[in-house]
Amino acid sequence: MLAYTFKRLLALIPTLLAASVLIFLFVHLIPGDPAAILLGDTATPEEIAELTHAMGLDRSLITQYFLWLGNVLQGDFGTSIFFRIPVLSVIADGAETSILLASMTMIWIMLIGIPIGILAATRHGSWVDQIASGGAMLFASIPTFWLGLYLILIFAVGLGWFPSSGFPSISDEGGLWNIRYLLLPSLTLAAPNAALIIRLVRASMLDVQREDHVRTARAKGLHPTKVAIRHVFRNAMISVAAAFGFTFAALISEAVVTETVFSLPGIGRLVVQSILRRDYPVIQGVILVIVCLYMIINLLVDLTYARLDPRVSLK
Amino acid sequence: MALLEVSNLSIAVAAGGKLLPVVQGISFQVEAGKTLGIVGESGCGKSLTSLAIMGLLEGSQVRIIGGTIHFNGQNMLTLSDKKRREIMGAEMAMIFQEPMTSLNPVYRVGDQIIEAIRQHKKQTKQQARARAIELLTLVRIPDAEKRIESYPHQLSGGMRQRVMIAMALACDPKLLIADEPTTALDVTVQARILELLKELQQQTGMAIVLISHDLGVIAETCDSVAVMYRGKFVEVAPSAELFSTVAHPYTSGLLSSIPVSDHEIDRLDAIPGRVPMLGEDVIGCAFHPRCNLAQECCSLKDPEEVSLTQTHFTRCHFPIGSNL
Amino acid sequence: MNFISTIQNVFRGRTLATIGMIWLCVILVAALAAPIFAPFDPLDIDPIGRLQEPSWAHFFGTDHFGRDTFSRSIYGARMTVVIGLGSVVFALIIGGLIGMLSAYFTRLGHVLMRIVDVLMAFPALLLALVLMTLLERSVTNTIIVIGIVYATTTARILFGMTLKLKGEVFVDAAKCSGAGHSSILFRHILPNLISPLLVQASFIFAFAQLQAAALDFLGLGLPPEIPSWGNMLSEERIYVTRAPWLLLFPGILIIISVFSINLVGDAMRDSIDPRFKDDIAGV
Amino acid sequence: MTQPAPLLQVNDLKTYFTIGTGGPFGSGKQTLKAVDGISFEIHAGEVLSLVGESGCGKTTVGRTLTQLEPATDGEAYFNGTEILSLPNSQFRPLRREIQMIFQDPFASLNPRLTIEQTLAEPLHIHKLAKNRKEARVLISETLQLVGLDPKVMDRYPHEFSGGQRQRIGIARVMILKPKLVIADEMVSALDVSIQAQVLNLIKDLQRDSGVSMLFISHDLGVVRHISDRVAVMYLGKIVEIGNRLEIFENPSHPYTKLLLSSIPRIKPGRTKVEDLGEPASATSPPTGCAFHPRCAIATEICRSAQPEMNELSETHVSACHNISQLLGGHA
Repeated sequence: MLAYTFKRLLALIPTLLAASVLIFLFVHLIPGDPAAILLGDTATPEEIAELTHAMGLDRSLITQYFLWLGNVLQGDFGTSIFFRIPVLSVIADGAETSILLASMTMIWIMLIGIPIGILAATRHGSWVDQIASGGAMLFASIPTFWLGLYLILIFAVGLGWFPSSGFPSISDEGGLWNIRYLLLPSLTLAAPNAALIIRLVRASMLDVQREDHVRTARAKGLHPTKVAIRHVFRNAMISVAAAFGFTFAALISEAVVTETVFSLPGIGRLVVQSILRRDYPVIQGVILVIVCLYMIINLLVDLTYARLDPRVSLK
Repeated sequence: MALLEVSNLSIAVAAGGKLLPVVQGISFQVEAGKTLGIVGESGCGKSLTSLAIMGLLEGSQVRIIGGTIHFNGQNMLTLSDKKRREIMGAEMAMIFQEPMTSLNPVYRVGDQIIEAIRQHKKQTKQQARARAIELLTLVRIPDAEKRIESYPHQLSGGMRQRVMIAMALACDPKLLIADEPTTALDVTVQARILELLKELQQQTGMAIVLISHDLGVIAETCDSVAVMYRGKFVEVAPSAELFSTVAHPYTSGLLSSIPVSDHEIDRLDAIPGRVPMLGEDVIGCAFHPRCNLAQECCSLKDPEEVSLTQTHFTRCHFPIGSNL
Repeated sequence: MNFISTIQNVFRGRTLATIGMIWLCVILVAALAAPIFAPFDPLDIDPIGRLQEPSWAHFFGTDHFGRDTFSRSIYGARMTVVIGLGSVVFALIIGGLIGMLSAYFTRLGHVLMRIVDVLMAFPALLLALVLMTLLERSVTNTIIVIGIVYATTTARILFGMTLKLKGEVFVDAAKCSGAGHSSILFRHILPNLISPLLVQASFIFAFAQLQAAALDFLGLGLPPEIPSWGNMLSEERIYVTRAPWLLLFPGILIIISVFSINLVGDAMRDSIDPRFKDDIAGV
Repeated sequence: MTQPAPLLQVNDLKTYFTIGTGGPFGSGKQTLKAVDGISFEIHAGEVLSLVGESGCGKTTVGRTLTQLEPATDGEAYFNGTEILSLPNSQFRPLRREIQMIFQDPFASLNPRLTIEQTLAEPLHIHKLAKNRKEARVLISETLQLVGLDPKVMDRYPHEFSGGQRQRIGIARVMILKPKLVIADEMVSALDVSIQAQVLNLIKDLQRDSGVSMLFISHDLGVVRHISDRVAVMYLGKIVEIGNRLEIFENPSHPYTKLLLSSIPRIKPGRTKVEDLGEPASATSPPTGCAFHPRCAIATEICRSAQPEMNELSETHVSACHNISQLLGGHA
């Protein structure tokens, strides 16, 4: 298991390197001169040229890439043009919000998605199933930001039950209770993804239900609920787990939008704002971090997958 | 009363808002310790019959539309779900055609056997485990203590079928239903599994219903045979009697269609035509379009069951070798 | 095999999917004949009649420039169709070719699929955001960017399906008849991919709508002056408390349209070859 | 006795597969010796059967000879031409003469093509028909030959039953008038009554056209019915080869005897041969004679050395160390 994990981590390196080249290229192809943006409207061409040189932007792209990569490997992602502090601390500032938001969302997804999925599958064809799967598809068709805006409108502005935007850290005044700021955002973010999980759990359970071994389980005289949980759901978890990487990617994408709607100081909003501010070092850094994270999540998904399915050997 | 008594069992498939009959009023009995073979080609309804006896048809497009199934004196079709589940896997057990897929791939084979034991018997995990090892030894799996920890994919097809048999035997069933148990296996492995089944039957005295398309398998293992064509038993007889004095042209056609390995045949006497599709109506005897002995009345009237001897029945207007 | 009976097969007994299909046809007609149906010019500004509530004159009210939201919504259908079809065609042709050729020619596949893997290491919207930043905000660029994002998934899916078909006995049989590569690829493999590709197309169409709307909302999609449902939501969101209906109508239009496409896609998926069911992504 | 040169001469054919992924990140490679050094020949007009249980490599032999799998080693001379090393472009014209019938009648026809399109394809590739009209004439002749109504050519495969599809499969092959047909388990997916019809058909076609056949099957009854000569395979090797009667009436190799004795009979009274174990896996075959763990008469040498081919008669060859013992006692 450990050896396998290590091997897989090693195997990530080429993909990561390729991704880093892409990120670097993307950011450097963005129109606009970072030095000019940094100095503002009043800067003279000389000043700009000087800064361009100081930032190393006049060197060849290849040299710049390797300089950047070398620094990144030492933990130096550069300095934010906008905040004038190291990129890594900018990212760290957003991490708390994003991690909390993601965790809460994941909990919602599990709590909503899995039971409803099981229910729909075991009552296949009934009205319960039709409402569950139809509802799931409807929720998957709602743009995240639209849902967020209306949740704010109803529950924050209208009913005043929850704060409408922002998120003070849980180490600030209010402590853990500040979590309530994340309730609406996490529900917004969970809605389309829970819908996805409902449909996935349902579909894979229906697939497993058709397999021969389920008939064997029934022939043993097991109660239908026992068959559904121990044999059908357990096996369906394999394909559900395999899709979790995909869910996570969707989560990141939608977090960008959700954090913007709720003005949460997270990594997702950081991406959008850095792009709008043309804060190149931050764009590079934050995307690299997200890609790394995504790949690690995918690796974890594969490891879980192997644990769930004994047919997959970890060699 | 026989251990298993099926009378007038009819099964239909729901398709496009219609009920298409697949099994039409079959009746048979199986005594304790005896083996009944049901033989027929694909689509004749033999597998559905076995699933109906076991009570595994529910929830599909297939349903029983008539008849009764009495097991041990109880009417299985009117029994409550709970009562029926108490019989399933305990007094009546089943093994299936596909040993590769009939075991749950994510659990160890031992755990799957233990589950079957503990479902019906109040035993601790240790007791059940000991019993599982005993069962694996009984079905001649070498290194049972080690094998109990294996996952299904680590076993060969023959070994998996042995595990299935062990699982079926977990609670000493009175009746074992074997639906094409060796069809997916190689011929040498098949020989060993069939031998095992016969020995186990001698040891336990259970009755067996063996479903197969292979007349050889049936001839070697069964006490009596029912030949099925399009949902009906066209001929029923004790094994020896059936193969020595064939009465129904279909049975005879099947026998002469088989290329055998022990003597020379230049040309097979094939049955012409094909089995009518599901829902395709045939008036009269269902076999008459393919029968070279058919006469006019065969296309008008479905033959009743006639008895040739006390134990030999057929559904034919003109049974071979009789002057009816 | 014949077209009409296939369509009947897909929609028989599926009322919701049929309604969905009808709705999509309505959208298509609205898109084609927007100038006929729209009572006002979508760009006509009326500073006096700002933020009007829905009325008989303005079914969906007016926005903060006093433009008629109903007329803008009808013109928005155009963007829905253009963006949807554009990215579907782009993704299916580019992604489909990459996937099919990669699966058939193993060596080429090693290279091409690695590139796809790297692109797939980026979450979809993130990739779209970065690419949009490189390009200017325009209709074509939005199509290209969304097309690239879904070309990767399409390539992955077609790779798997082609690999399966490549192992089919009828492909072996064609080889034994002496058929060459192009005949096997385009005569034997491609026709068997058409129906799963159609299903895939429907899901891409749906995703593209949501993705485009999100890009519009983040200010990185279509140019702001183009009346698209996403842009309407984006521009009017600050007025949500004063004029909640402004967001309601375009939002519901997006939801119903995406929902309809998903329903149709689902119905198609249910009626295709079971071999490919697992491969096709979707909601 | 001088025989004419065989139509197909296979020498020491080996087909290995690599399974698992290699490289520093892979799970380690394993070699599966599906076919491990087999030799045989087929003469004009002759039917040779390749018989064995699943995983013995019989199907791979057929697929290698039609270049569906690359051969690892060995030679195959077809009419004097070595065909295993031929590049695709040069092998293509030969495909007309070496044809293959597949097992699964449902999977072997492209569901998107009509029967006419399926049958016309080989005609166009090998330029046997100038235009559609000519092709249709040839197609309807061939369809009649396999017992189908020529009207069926406008239909799609899903409209046919298994037996009819297999007839179409036979038509696709016979339309090219091949010299050698490789039939891979061509009747094993069919019900027994249909199987008999198809077997009769293929036997008639073979006799009438004089085509040679490599008939691959696991069913010994079918094999006895159709073949002139029989080769028995076990784990990638031929263990016994001989005329039909030699194999069925006078088998010499313990594995052949086991196979024959395992067939369930309708008439009672089969001789039992002891089987000591389960078939071994092809990825880790036993040392020495691959059959020794199951063999009742295995001796020390069987565990260490691979047996040579022993000639029992001019036509009957068997690979067993204890051949002398076998010759003494009649099975």
